[in-house]
Amino acid sequence: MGDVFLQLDGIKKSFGGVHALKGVDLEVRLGEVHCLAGENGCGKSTLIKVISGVHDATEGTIIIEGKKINKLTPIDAIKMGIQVIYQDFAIFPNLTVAENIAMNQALMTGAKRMDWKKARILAKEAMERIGVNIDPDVLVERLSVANKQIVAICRAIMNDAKLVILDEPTTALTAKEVERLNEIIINLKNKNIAVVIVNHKLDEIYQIAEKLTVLRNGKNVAHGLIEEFDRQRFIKCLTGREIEEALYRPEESKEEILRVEHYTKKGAFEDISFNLHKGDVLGITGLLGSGRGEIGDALFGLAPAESGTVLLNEKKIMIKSVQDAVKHKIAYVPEDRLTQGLFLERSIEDNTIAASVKKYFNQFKLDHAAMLETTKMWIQKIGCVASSPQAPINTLSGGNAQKVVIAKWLNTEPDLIILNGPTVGVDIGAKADIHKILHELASQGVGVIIISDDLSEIIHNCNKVIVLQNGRIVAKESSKDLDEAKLSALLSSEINKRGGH
Amino acid sequence: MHKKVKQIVSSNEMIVAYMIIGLSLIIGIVNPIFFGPQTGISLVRAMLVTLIFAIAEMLVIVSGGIDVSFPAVACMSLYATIKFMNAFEIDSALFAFAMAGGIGLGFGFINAVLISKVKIPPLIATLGVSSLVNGATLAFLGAKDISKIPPNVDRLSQQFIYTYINQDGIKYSLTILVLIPIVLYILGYFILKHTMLGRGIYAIGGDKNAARIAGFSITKIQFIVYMTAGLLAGIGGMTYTILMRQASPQVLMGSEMMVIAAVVIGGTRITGGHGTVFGTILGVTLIALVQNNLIMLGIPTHFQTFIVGLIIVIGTVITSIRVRHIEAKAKI
Amino acid sequence: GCGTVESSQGTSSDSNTSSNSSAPSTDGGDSKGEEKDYKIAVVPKLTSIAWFQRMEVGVKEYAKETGVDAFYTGPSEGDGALQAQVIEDLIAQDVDAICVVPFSTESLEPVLKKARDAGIVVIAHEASGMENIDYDIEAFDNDEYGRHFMEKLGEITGGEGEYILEVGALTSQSHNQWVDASRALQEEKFPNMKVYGDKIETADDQSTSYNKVKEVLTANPSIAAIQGSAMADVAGAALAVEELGLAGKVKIAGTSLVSVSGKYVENGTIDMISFWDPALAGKAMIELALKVLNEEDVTTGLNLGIEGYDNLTLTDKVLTGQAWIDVTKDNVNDPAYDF
Amino acid sequence: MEKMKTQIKKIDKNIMGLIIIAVLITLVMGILQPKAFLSVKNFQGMGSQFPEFGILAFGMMLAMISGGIDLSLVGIANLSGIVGAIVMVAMGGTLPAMLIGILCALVVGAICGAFNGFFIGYLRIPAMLVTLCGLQLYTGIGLIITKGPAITGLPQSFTLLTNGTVLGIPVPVVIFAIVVVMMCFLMKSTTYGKELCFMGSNHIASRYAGINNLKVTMITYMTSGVLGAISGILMVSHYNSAKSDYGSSYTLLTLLIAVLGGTHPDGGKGKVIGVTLAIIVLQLVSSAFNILRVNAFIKTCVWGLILIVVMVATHLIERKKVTR
Ligand SMILES: Nc1ncnc2c1ncn2[C@@H]1O[C@H](COP(=O)(O)OP(=O)(O)OP(=O)(O)O)[C@@H](O)[C@H]1O
Ligand SMILES: Nc1ncnc2c1ncn2[C@@H]1O[C@H](COP(=O)(O)OP(=O)(O)OP(=O)(O)O)[C@@H](O)[C@H]1O
Ligand SMILES: [Mg+2]
Ligand SMILES: [Mg+2]
Repeated sequence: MGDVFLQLDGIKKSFGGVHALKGVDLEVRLGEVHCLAGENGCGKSTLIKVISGVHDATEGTIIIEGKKINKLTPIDAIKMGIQVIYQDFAIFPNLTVAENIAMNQALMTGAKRMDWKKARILAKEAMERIGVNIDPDVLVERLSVANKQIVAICRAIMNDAKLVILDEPTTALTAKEVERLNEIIINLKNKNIAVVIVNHKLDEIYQIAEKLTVLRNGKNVAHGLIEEFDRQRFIKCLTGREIEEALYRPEESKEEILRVEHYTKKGAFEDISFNLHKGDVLGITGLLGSGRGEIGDALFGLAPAESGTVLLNEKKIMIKSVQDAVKHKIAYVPEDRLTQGLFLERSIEDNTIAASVKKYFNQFKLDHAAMLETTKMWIQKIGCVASSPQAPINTLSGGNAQKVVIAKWLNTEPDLIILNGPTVGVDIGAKADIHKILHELASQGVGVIIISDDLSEIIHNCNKVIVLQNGRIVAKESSKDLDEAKLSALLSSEINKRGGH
Repeated sequence: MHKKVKQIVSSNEMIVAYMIIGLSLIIGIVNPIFFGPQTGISLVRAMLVTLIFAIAEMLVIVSGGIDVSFPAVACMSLYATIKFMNAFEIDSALFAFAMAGGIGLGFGFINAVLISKVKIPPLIATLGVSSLVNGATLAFLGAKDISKIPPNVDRLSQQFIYTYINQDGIKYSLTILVLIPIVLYILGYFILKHTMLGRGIYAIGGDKNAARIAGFSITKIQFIVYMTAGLLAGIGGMTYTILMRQASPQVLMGSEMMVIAAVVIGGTRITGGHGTVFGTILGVTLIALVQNNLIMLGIPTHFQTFIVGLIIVIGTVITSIRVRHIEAKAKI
Repeated sequence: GCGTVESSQGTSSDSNTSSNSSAPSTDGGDSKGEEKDYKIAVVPKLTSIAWFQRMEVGVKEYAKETGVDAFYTGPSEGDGALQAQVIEDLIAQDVDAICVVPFSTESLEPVLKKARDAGIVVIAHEASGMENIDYDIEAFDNDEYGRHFMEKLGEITGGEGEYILEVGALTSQSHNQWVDASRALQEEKFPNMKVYGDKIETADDQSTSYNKVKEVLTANPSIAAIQGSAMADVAGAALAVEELGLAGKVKIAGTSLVSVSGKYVENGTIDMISFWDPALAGKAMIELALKVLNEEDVTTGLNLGIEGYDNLTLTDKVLTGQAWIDVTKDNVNDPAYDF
Repeated sequence: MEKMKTQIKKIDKNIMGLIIIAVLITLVMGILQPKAFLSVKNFQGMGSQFPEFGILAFGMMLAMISGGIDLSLVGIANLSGIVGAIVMVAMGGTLPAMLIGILCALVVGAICGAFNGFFIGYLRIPAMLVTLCGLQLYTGIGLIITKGPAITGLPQSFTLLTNGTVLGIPVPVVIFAIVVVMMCFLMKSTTYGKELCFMGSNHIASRYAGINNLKVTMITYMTSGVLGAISGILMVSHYNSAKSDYGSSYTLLTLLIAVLGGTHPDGGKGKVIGVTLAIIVLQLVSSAFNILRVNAFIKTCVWGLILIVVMVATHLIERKKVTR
């Protein structure tokens, strides 16, 4: 293995009061494939953004090729040969595929001119390398999530980088595309390029990684060669626990809460049918862009379905808008807590009552005292650690904030609650708390649907699972018959060919 | 290939073009005099200054901002320049443009500092600067119209590159100043399309965060954009002065509305990231056509404010609905 | 008084009576010795145009020369609401008299009523129809002023051909009065001339005037004369005429200032411009206010001791002078008119 | 508890600042021009001026809290004033005629606001664009109705609405006070007020929280329109006439007031009390300038300067807070 390319010592990073990184060390050598692992929200992406100059570390040193770097900017990092595929892609929706792919190269060389011809050629070449073919002149805003991810990958691999970082690059890819990507990674490695890859899927990690660094809660917990980690040790490092979580396996009930039939929205999902009995927790999973989130959005009226029927508690209901959904007592915990779930600058109290303001309007005015009471009640009930109900929500840690988002909906006393990624960026303790709350709800007769790509979460907490690919159901299973490996295979098997390329 | 043709025919630009053609036909049918070279010449002259402001505004809007201070900046630039030149008996067209442009550049710099460094929302920052500059012009430079333009500068208004004489012996002359927007638009097209700076302007308008991560210097690009807008405001102001052969400290105030409307109708998304030079020309043409030919259509004067407003609303709504349509289209 | 009634002849250049130094002459101002310290405000339509800045010059001069606390204050934009607010403030300050050039006469009636109820003397200018004023002072008789343009145009066109009339706004009372009187005279005295189309509205904007005149000349190349009303009308018209190569062929006359249209007068594209001196109008208003405050008689024949306002005619509440000035190629370079 | 204290401190900073400025101006003017500035008459004079643009400023505040802006307020004020005036004149100027005229004006204001709200909330065209177009349209309609000149011939008694006093307090101030109380109630004690703040803070999250953004937007701009109409009625009464271009300089002023009063340009934050104080401060500055006979252009200049300085100061304070 080659020389040390990058060395991080005691990196700390906080956002306002949230400590995302609490002293992380990392060493990356040229020609190695280094896997960065850790649960959702442990700080992997933040660490990557520190390496690529997007975030300034609050403390700690960065040494690149033996030189200590005082201030790293994105363009410096690119010039030093660091290329990144960001988790959120960081591509330009308003520019063409070719431009997006060629942009970094041009910026790195400090080109003044935009060479369209060259950009197209470069884009074509890069796409050929991973065996895809997207029209280079189309605007990226027209692309599906999977194709956007491919554009981001193309952009990173086409340069003569020394370090390529891939932050969860396969969340939207099919098995075949993952294979291609792995080949490319091996290729890079053979060219003595360092590769850092973030991944949640154990199988993929074992396939490709040579070295492993595990983070938990913003700190290193383990590192070493991949051979030193068997699955059990790996999982223990990730979660910090020896024993697996108890499985949620309720008794079968005949009482139906929700029935969805032939639910269809063009371009998102097609012919979706499933039902949910009392006590059930239903899991919906699939790759990024498989339509898993869109089903949640449709059931909540954000982007209504075009056809199909929904029966809630045996009554047929129409969901054409969010207001319809709210009227029928459907609640929705969205995927992106920061932008969709929280009013960041507002208080915990405001965030708790946001979905149920109307309840507090009586005798021609809002009952502020009752609001405060409710908030205090929920803070206690969900075990939220907060200094005061008046504190702005952005002073809370991720887990506590997520609990408030859930409390916001529980305060509306819903009949059906849909949670899209309920524990992303939440630590173990809070995660378990949240899962407990969900199990309780289910046993009280509230319909619970968890949409997630965290396979262990699905297997542990749902008694029924549906797996989506390209907007269609490819498997409906009882989780009794499932384990992570089987589920993972279902996710990226090519049962349903993707259109477009 | 067929796909490309379809794309072009249904593009935003073409929709504006259809509106222009339709409107021209209506005007021409009501008043056949409309169809003649003189219409083109008059229209170009009426659009000339707006074109200069419009490309500046388009630049700013594409970068994700907005600038409502350009009328005030243009007035200050033109007025201060002419006053200065008269006082010191400087008589050079080049100097006039340089000084006016320089003053504009200076205010563009202030805008840039407020927006890029202090992070004031662009609308509010430029509104404040507008008020400041306008008040300062009147308070410290005076309010009197100046018709004494230095001869070499004034002479530009009498230089023509093409003259058409109709059967009645009336001359229609295309002023040489039309070269300014022509050069600006060609330059603008080239820079926006074929330089990294230009692509950077689109990039920061499309996604500031992604642009920062990709390594664009947002501050630098914003400074360039707002300073260019200031520079063009100054040049536009001077052009206006030469065309009207008079320097007044207030004339252009209130023209921002029409310019922004023209840019938006031309397909530039007010949210940033999208917009073309060609579309901007079409947007300006459409508005100029409406503004300057309502008399030919026999529409009473007191209806004109409303009609112009209505056309702008229609244009804006069409553009916005198209954006929604594109967003809702199935992804590939 | 120095008696320069420069009406229809308008050629005598009188450079000896340089108007910006002409303080009220002593015979008109002898009553001022005994007065108490009056505070008199002059409120223009808006302060941001040359016309009213010239008025400010007059007010300042007057204050300096006589020691009366006369001051000039007004809104920076043409907005009836703003002007009313300035007057509200003046009422609160207990001024003795308000001299005002209303931007919009209707919007000022209530607030001027308030002023008069508070015992403040109100003198208006260019607002002959107003109710809540003590007196309105007009520089001249509007009909007479309008007619004198047609006299000139008729003379230089030889009484032949079509002509157009421009007004700043169709709603402007004085502009309409001028062009109507002008047209009436033409029908009577120059039967071979003919007005073309409607009055053209220019919104007091030079480029509007330019564009519209151009449009009309395109549609009808046989236009022989143009009469303008707003300050920018003839300048815009002259620009259009020059550009279309019609200079000399189309005769132009109208209200304007030397600073606006001087160069077109100089090169002959415009044949004559007329105006009254806002500085003198400002002085006349203050002088009249003083007379009212001192309870002097205000009757026909009143002499304010200011050029053009030395033999006023009183009808109703309106005092009319003969204070217009004609500028042609011959006297355009007179420094006295340089504003 | 700690946090609550710091928060109270934070709120008060803006309001304290405004109070200090107001006191300072009064003090300085009290020393420079005691007779002119501190007189009852002067305060009465101020009282008949600020309600017009003050009420407009509340409309601007609402729009800004919602995350938008309303540049069409002056257009709405004039259009509703014109319609109200026409109805009054046509119906003969009796008391019922006046009431119906006022009602019509309010309805027109609400309709214009609904138009804005529809385009902003339903078609999701940026508020700045919609209201800029709206200004042009409403002014244009006003012009079509009046054909240019002012509408006059209003009942003389109607001028009492703004030119009269109650116990020495100018009637407009009374109306203004009622509006302030109603705005306080709207913002503090109604579901709408709460939902408005939510939508302004994060319109995506508010949608995900089941808040009907379209409805909130519609109510916001309709209320804004009604406030515009109230201001329009005041202007009709104040000037005893209606025209399409009264108060054309108020747009910048209302924006300035809203920002000065602590309304956040990105939405979500704004206080009725802050805006009320800002209105008073601006009126004091304006009156002081007039008494000191400061050139009106300097005033335009200073408005712009204040706007920029306030924004820069806020920025600096906020940055200090973050680094701390
Ligand atoms: N600005 C703040 N003021 C007061 N307390 C704060 C502030 N920010 C964070 N805290 C508290 O400090 C603790 C540490 O926050 P941090 O975000 O690091 O938590 P965490 O360990 O990552 O938890 P989680 O896993 O829930 O995200 C939390 O209990 C949080 O409530
Ligand atoms: N810009 C930000 N502002 C505030 N908090 C942030 C910001 N970015 C990240 N965080 C917080 O920092 C923590 C670490 O986030 P990070 O994105 O690095 O996690 P991750 O390990 O990449 O998780 P995942 O596996 O879900 O991608 C989270 O609690 C997150 O909420
Ligand atoms: Mg991550
Ligand atoms: Mg955390």
